[in-house]
Amino acid sequence: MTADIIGWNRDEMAKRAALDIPDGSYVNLGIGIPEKVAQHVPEGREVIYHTENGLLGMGPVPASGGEDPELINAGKKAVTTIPGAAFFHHADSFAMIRGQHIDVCVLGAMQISEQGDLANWSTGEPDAIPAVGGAMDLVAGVKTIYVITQHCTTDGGPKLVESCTYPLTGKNVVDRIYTDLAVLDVTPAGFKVLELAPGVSFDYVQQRTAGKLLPAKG
Amino acid sequence: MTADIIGWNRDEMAKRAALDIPDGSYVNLGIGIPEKVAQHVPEGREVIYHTENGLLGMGPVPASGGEDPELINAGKKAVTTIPGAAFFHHADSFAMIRGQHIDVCVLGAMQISEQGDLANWSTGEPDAIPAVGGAMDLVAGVKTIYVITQHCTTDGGPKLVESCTYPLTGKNVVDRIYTDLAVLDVTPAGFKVLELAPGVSFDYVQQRTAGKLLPAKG
Amino acid sequence: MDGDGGSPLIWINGWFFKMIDKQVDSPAKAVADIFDGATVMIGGFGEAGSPIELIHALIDQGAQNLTVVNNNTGSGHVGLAALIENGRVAKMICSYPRTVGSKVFPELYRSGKIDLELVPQGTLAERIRAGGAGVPAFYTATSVGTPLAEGKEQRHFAGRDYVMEYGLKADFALIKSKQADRYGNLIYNKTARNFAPIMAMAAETTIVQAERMVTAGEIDPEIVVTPGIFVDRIVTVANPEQESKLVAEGRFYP
Amino acid sequence: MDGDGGSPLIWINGWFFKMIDKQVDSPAKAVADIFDGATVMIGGFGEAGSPIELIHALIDQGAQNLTVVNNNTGSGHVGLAALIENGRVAKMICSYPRTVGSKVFPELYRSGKIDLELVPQGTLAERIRAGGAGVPAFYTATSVGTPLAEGKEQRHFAGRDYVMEYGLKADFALIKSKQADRYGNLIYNKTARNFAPIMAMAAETTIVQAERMVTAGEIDPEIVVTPGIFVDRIVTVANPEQESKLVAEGRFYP
Repeated sequence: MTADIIGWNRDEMAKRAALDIPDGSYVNLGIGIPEKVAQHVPEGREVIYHTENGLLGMGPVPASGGEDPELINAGKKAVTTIPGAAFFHHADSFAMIRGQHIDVCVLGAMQISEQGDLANWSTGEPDAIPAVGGAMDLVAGVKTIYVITQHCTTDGGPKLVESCTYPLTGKNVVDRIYTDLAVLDVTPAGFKVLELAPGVSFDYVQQRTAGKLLPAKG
Repeated sequence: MTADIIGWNRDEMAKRAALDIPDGSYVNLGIGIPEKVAQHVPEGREVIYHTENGLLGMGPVPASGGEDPELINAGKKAVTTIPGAAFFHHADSFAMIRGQHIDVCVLGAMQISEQGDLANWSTGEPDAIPAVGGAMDLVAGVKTIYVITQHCTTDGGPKLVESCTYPLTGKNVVDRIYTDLAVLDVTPAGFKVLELAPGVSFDYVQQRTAGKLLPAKG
Repeated sequence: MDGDGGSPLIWINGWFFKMIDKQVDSPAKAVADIFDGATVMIGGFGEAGSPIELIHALIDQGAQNLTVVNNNTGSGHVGLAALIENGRVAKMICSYPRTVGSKVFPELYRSGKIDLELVPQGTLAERIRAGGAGVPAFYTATSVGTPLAEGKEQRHFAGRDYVMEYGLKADFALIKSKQADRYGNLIYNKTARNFAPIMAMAAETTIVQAERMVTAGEIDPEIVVTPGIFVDRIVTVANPEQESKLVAEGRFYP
Repeated sequence: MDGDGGSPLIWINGWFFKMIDKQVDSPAKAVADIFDGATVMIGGFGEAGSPIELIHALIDQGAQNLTVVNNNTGSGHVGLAALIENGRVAKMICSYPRTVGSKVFPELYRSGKIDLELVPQGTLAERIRAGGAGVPAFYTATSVGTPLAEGKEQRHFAGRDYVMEYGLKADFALIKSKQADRYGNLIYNKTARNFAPIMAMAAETTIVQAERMVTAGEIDPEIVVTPGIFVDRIVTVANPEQESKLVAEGRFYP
């Protein structure tokens, strides 16, 4: 049994996260797997997407050839607008984030600590080019922070840790984590397993986590 | 000889102040005599008027019957817009003032001190209803502050004083004063008389001023 | 979207789903949960932008002991002045509580029956924006050296003195707009815009009276002034009363 | 108003007078007085809103030792990346100096030839707005507990920690707009708006490249995004280069 055939794939992780986004939410999606969440919001829910470069009411990726270099998202990819969208400048856009008007943000992660600390912007290596973008604003300002990430690093090391070794994006900010192996809440007592991927056991997840796991029901 | 037949009248005071407003300026005019300045800007100069309730490019008073209760100035009177006007909200409007983007503000005064302190919002009497509006923002933020005022109070007392007895609007903020008797600059050495109204002598002004006057040329 | 309060439905795979729709049926329903002791920001500069039907609904609703944030204190005996006259306001936060034709506030203030926090107009606007933008405090040169700076923290930056002012938030904002769509995207009319966009940002619950509902998308995304994220409830008031007219007629509310 | 840089004249009582007109003839004239050591804010988020013709004119002009404020550091070898590559930038203030196809900045940074002040994107935006609004400093929760808060003043307000950040001003801003009139009223195109309106507020001299000049009044006062008071010079660039296209073609500037 190898890590790549057990657990949820990227789309399944995004789909699982999408289930937890309430109808009518204002949502900001990070770059990478989080972007896929938009494709999996359950039918019947209407969710409004915010992109921090100045657009509320972001629509799907345009058809090939319909790209406009002046209509992009925070990942600098071409997007579209829904009817009822609005453009605004950067200070107004971040007022939405920092003033706690965005309901849910879904981000990627390098490490998440038991206390909900998030590291997702820098390895802290001396020759790394530090680049933070809007990540620190999002975790400080958005009401609910979800993280979608592989449970382990490509080396098989843990990403869910007792305390982060990488430079932090924010302290005590993560609410819930969606990995390929499980859905976990950050609680005062530690990571609490809400749900396991098909065929994945609690012990299997615990072995790959550098912090104490709590079962969903004691 | 009585005080009301010597010196400039209200329109002449406004006209004299208007002479000093540079072509192309962004100008905010206070309520009262300052409002009259707009009628006297010399031909050939284009000046843009700002009103702090959210309009740049304020035009003249509308013809009777053309008033719109939702198009008013800071004095809550009906105004018009010029082609090239812009509406904005209150925080943006005061960003123009407080961020030092307005070139000239013309205000009324109760007292002005030799140091350029201005009192124009409250007599400080116990039963007065304190009301400040945008006066403190204007004097703190606008690059050049002109005051238009009668030289003396209705009781004949001085308004240009060694130090203000009324509560201040701002400290060391006034640049130039236009009264019915003279035009005076606020300088580190005291009030400096730049110009006298026709038939008014330096001594006549000095007698009505509670601070030392300096002649234009020593 | 029919513009009269009906809930828009969308048809997906044989099912009808309710779409986001912030419309409510009446001013009364829109203000129903404003509680005693709430802080309420009310848009308007004088009568321009004053949401008079929402204020009247709030008078009918009966909430007491309110802290009200508005640039002024109303005039005559309608709108904000009537809210004050009916004894619902414990404290006003404003810049200019003295207007021609405004008798209600001065009398209550002189008799010690209402509190006043006097704030320079620009500081008031900036405090409201700060409240909406997650800024708990900032520095400004306005009021330095005046009685309004007394008791406030002062600090020197690059050769100049500044006072520290706090961001201002509210439980509710009542504002008036020209057009709204079901998401709450708003545009305003001329200088009636004034405090409304920043109050919408600073309130936990923003309640709008709009002169006209339009279909989502009808307001060009480039010209939206208040994006819907700052709006919670919209009630259509197609022909709002004009405060100065009611005052001229000597009207009282209720 | 002919839209090609001619000065509008008005006829009054038999005389012609020059009206306010912020147009200049060319990008070269528009940037001619940018001095060595100046702080220059440059609009744009990636290529969206990047005023590439003004940047190229600045490269030609030769100013050195600049401090540049931009969200990124450009890509390829044109525009902002070319300004950096040509050794004109002593320091970048930005949030994300790492982009696909961006090699210029990383190499200079690793070799110690350029300084970097890394600022969270929202803090950067708020600092620029504060600079333009006369706010010398404010508090924000962003970056608390992270390396970017190190050395910054911290303070507790109502149960939460905040860091103090300073307002940011510039000597010049270079921005791109869709339309402009002779007063400098601007509207933008979609997400190319991004930092331009706040940079226009924060700079002593704001220089705009507009795709189209229109007559004063042609932009509805309700939809003006940047009022002319924040704009000093406008140059028409009807068909601006597209950065990503130049990068794809492997182009270098100059």
